[in-house]
Amino acid sequence: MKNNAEVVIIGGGVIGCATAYYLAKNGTSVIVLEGSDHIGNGGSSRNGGGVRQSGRDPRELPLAMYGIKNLWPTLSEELEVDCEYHQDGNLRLGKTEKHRQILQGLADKASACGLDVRMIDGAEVRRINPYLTEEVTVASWCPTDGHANPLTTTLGFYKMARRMGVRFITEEPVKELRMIKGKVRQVITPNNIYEGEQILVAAGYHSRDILGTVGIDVPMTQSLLEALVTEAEPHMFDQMLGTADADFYGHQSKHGSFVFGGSSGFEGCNKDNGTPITNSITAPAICRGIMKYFPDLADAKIVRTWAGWSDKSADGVPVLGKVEEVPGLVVACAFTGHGFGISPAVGDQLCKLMLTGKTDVDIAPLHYNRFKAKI
Amino acid sequence: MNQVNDRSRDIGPYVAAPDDDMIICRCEEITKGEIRRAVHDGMFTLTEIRRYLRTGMGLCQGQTCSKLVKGIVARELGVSPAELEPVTSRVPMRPLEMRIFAKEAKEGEQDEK
Amino acid sequence: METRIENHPILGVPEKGKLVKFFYNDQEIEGYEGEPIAAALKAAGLMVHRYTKKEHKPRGIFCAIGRCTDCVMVVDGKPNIRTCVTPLKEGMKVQTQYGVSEKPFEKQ
Amino acid sequence: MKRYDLIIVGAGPSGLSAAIEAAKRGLKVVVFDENEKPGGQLFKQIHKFFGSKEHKAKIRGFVIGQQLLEEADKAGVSVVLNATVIGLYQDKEVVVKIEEEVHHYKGDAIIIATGASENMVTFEGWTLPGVIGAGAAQTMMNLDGVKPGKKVLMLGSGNVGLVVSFQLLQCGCEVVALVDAAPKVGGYGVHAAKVARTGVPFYLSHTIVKAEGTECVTSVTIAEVDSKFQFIPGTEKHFDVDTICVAVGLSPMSQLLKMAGCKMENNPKRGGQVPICDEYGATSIPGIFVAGDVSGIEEASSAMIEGRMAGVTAAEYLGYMEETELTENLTELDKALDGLRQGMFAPKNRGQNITETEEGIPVSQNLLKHGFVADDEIERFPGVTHKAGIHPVMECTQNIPCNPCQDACPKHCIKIGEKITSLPAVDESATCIGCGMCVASCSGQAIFLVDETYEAGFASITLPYEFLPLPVKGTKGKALGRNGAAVCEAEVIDVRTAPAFDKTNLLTIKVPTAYATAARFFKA
Repeated sequence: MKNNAEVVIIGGGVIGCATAYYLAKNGTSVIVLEGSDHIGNGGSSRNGGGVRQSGRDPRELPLAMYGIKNLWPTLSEELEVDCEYHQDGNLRLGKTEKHRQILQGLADKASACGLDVRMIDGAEVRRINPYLTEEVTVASWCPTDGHANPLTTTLGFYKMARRMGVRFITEEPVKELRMIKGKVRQVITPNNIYEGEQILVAAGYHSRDILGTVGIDVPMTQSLLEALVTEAEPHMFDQMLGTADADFYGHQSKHGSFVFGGSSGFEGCNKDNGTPITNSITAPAICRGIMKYFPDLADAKIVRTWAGWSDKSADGVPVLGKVEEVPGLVVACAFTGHGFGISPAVGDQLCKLMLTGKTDVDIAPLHYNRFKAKI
Repeated sequence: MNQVNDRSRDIGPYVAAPDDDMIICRCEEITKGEIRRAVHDGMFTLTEIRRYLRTGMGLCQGQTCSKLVKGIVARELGVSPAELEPVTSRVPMRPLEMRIFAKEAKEGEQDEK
Repeated sequence: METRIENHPILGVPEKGKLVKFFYNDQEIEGYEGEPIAAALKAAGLMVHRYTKKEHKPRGIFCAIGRCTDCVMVVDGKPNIRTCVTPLKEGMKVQTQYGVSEKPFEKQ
Repeated sequence: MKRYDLIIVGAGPSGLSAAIEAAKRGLKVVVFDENEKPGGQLFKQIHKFFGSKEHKAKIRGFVIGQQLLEEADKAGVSVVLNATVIGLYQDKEVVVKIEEEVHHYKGDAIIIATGASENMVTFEGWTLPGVIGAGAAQTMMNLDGVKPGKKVLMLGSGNVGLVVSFQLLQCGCEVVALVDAAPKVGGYGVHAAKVARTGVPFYLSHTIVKAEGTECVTSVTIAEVDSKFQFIPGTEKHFDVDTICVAVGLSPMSQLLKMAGCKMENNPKRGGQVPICDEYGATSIPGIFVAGDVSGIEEASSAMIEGRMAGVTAAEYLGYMEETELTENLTELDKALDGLRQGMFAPKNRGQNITETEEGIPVSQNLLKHGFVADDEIERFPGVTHKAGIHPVMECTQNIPCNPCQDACPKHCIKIGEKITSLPAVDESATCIGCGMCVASCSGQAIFLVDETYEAGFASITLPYEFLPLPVKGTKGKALGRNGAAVCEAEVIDVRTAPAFDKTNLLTIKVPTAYATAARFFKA
């Protein structure tokens, strides 16, 4: 079988699948190589499903806004799968004066970029979501935020890309990139060599090792994040939720289950056995976090907990774009746990970047060479 | 290359079958036809099937249907069921109320009788 | 109740708790304290525990050991209670579950 | 964190056996079980077990459960019930839900003995209330004292399907048919024969087309299948039933091991997804062991031995026992386990088509196709002899590991020999006194006392009877043949019950001499 394509994408997550989809839609030949057994096996399948603009760093906010305006509303139709996209707003909750200050700071930054985010009081919070405890006294409210199903969205991009002729190969971990006459050209796996005119590295934390083979480094760490899901419950609310303290985040899915992520405080140094394995103290901590805001959910039964690695960038925003010093190389990694919401926009813009050299959204602040010593 | 890894492998067209409306995943009410179509949509692993359709993601977490789903996917792919890796097992092994999961017994109080 | 085993050739007369009253929907029925709710319902000849969310199909006891979760009902207001492993208590309110609610679908 | 030498998950036959062995060696042992009652499936097993003395043969399953519990208690094992292990984390940390809290425990060693879960098959209407697993039927009738249904169709002719069918009959249900898609009965012939002789028809090479009913099962249609398991049109049969019981095998419940990161394999011979482990249960993670069905589907007798193996292995692993002592223990246990894994149903023979017994006698084909040995086949087996006066007739026609009958006879009329799978034979030199101990001791209910010269024109037949109501002396009725069809008039001339018979009553009936070799059951 032919191992050449115009674009070889390393990483079959939501970024790789989305980019493959938009490229194929534009008639480009694509091969996607996925190191694990499954498509969308990293953070793509292990996130809270937030499709948020609020709370984002101004450097990546334009991508989020672009996606919510142009791509998310029609994505289910386009991918012929129910992405379960809901645009019912995001509440970021607070209980104390300190929380209020954190929320105000985030809201001010977002407003400066033209996003509709406003501060609301406890009474208004409960008008929007009557299940929240009286202890919630303040929140930031972004009515155009929402959430979607990361599993069906990722696999939807995959399905459509595959249908349009993109070759996907799983259990094909990339060992090395190889330069040919001054351009990155070959992708080497244990048993095969693939060739592309352009190569996109979108392999989460593994990107670091892969990029290292052509002398590029992206400063990032790996963090093991955990989430849980409840049984289906009667419908309660449609907003995406978060807190100033980052106790938990999540939403109620279309299915009725609540999907919540949270933290024990040890995410940066959790032990694992080589697979993203849950830690015994985290789920109880997430439960306690949720119950501090939703006492009514105390009887909801947890049916599953899971963990996933996030590729945490040194400065909290992704690394995105062409690597000019290595012609043919494009990078999209270090999404820091909030890549899902912007994934359609990233795919769409990377496609344009690779085909035309230009993007609609300014992604220059996300360039790989931005990392400089502090002194 | 493992047969399941080449996602462009030709597994033939999806052909409707008379028992396509048979419920396989009892909790989430997923039918055999939905599972078969998902395989043709490229969901070649049990994990992908589960994420795409929610089979085995309901209250019982696949206690009843996992072997059945495996058989259907294997037949559709033309591989032996043994070639398909089962899905990951997750805590908690039984549905567990949030208030109980949240309440960790204090050291010293946990001596059972 | 003819579905109860009065005497068994090997096990003898089943040991049972106190005979108590409980509610099945609006109907008051009897069962033995401490036996699984599902056993009390079965003894009363009640087969349907719930109707499914998507197709509104009836379900009842299937595995009887708490694994399959098919026998769940709304018990004392809480949905998704596995009746086959939940002991019966006096005065318990056991309701048919429609989807995940005790309200029939037309009222949801 | 609270720490134990050994944490065992599952208080079934293997878990309890492991706990006993380990605690006896001085380990601090705790056993967690999610159920309200300990013993796993043992408390639903009301039949007498097979094997030999060391395997607790001829003791009923639930009694073995009680014995294990007493032994565990005496050894100082702490058994915590209603304790659901929700996860097995890194560093051998076990998280358990007990009452309204979760508890974290560490085990220096862990034995997972979680058993198995039931397989299912799909057919139209399989989600209707009234379609239940065989385990559900056992739970309802043997633990909760509730009949699973009035009229039941059983799908599955393995030992579970056969044993549960018999249990259904015992608690007063009607079993309308026993159905299996396979062309041959899967379980022990003796289990099949005791069901067939009560009149339950066997439909091999048949399976369920559909369960009918709107709110719950009201009837069922079955049909014959060809060698590719496709329905043969025109072979449909219809039964009015309220319950369909499914007994189509078990799968190891190995999720905790997978979660813990033990290396797993898909092994159809062991029933599915199982941990890769050595013969004594050590998994790929040092200190985590397995025992019983979770490491491969067998049955309770072998699970108990595997449990003991894992228990002593864990004891040695933690330094409570010298290696030499371990080797001695394991050698003995190996021998016991090997004894159980012999005969036609041995794991190594699964899927094999065995046509002859170890003695070179052709296997009864009728038994495999219809659940009973045909009248013209029975005479070729060594347990079936004719002589004047009372004597045992042993309709034991397959090599299974079982020998209680040999020891039961005070006069040594029955010979099996060293190899416990050999078919029992009659020692012509010994004289039967008609005590009936052999009849009561036979776990397969396959021994009858026959006196062809009971009185002029009449023979007496003493048969095992485990049903209620127990007929009284003088009751008149029909004698049924091995196929469950009435063969002649019969009268009960004696009813014997004794503690030594352990609830197997001995019914002696009088039938015309011509039917001495055919009559094997009594219906009033």
